[in-house]
Amino acid sequence: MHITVKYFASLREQMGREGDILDIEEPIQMTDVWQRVSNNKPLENLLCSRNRQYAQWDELTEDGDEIAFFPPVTGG
Amino acid sequence: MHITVKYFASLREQMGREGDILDIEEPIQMTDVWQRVSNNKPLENLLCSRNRQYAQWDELTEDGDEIAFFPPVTGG
Amino acid sequence: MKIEIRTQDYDPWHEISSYQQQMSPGSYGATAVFVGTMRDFNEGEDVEAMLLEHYPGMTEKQLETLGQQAITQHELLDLLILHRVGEVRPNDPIVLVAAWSAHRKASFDASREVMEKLKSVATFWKKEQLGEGARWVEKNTPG
Amino acid sequence: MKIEIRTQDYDPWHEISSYQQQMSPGSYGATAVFVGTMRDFNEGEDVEAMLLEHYPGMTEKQLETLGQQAITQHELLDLLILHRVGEVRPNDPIVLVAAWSAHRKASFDASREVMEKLKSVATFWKKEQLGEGARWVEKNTPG
Repeated sequence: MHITVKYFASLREQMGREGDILDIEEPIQMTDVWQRVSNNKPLENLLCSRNRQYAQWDELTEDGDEIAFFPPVTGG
Repeated sequence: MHITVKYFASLREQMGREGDILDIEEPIQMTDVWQRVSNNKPLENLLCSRNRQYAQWDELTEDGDEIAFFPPVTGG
Repeated sequence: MKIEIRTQDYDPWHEISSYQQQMSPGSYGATAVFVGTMRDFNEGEDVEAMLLEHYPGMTEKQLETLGQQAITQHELLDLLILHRVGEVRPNDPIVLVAAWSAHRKASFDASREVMEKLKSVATFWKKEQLGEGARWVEKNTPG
Repeated sequence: MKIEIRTQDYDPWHEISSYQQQMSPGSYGATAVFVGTMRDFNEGEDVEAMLLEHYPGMTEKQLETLGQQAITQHELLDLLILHRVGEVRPNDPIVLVAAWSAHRKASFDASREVMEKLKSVATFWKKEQLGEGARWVEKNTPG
């Protein structure tokens, strides 16, 4: 199954790319997605979303999901 | 001593005039001013000011004072 | 700070925009505004017009005082208060309060506080013209 | 309700005035507005420009949701939310929230609540351009 991963703001700059497309065998948790794309970097001060809604870190991905990781928001 | 008395809004209409000028012998309380101009009507739901500041009903008038009586305010 | 009692209809958005011109660009981060507009309906009846009376001399002084207090207490960068008097028609703006500050909390707090004080202390009175007859408004809607 | 993310500079007072045209005259008694404007100074440093990033698709949906909630909860007559993205200059408006209601309490409550929710949940990020270098804003000023 395929999932799309996006990065925003300072995280996008740190990652050096806007996103990734992952091919995974079975549903994995958001934390596992992060481990894969970051090479096991610690999860510091990050938020995540799944299909454009805030997600829990233990939520499981499904085929076709759009996942995103980003720092705390600072709009308004 | 002379004091000016003004009426506003519904009270002005009830009094049938915008104001009065009183000639009094000595300082009297705001309640006494009201008794004089209203022919002893009861003090119902009225506010008073003395020299354009809200006043207490037992406050004493001085020569040259501008007194006003009016209903609760409804601006804004 | 600018405080005015107006006898003519005014455009609140134009007033804010124009007043803002004299402020230092980039100095304020927050503007909170309240505009009170005349409705054509109140307490179950259609209202055709309204007469707004005030106490010349006293009302202006009250607004100046409460405006100055708001600026000092909330460290506002600026404050604009306009209030209409005379004959007012439905859809006419009655009151405008605009508060400028560095950050949002101050302008939010100040604009609301100024409105509540204005409504509870400032010597204005409203008389509504109905289809048949007229009535003095006896109290304000709770804030 | 109108909700837009803008890539170009806009005049908040003109936007409100123009949006208000389609509302029924005499129907609203209260309008509460907040405008957040870019300052040329933040956390002790001069800021020359700002880059405002968002999550296309997600941010719009968030604003729609919180706007609808505010309308329902406060029985608003209407609501307008604009938010700037892209390169912003000092004195440019960033966010505009305008809430219309029959009486003042609802519009005051709603405009502030929408702003607080927008700042705490909506996926926008600010990067400040200083004289030398740039920095991502790490957190918002408390409300």
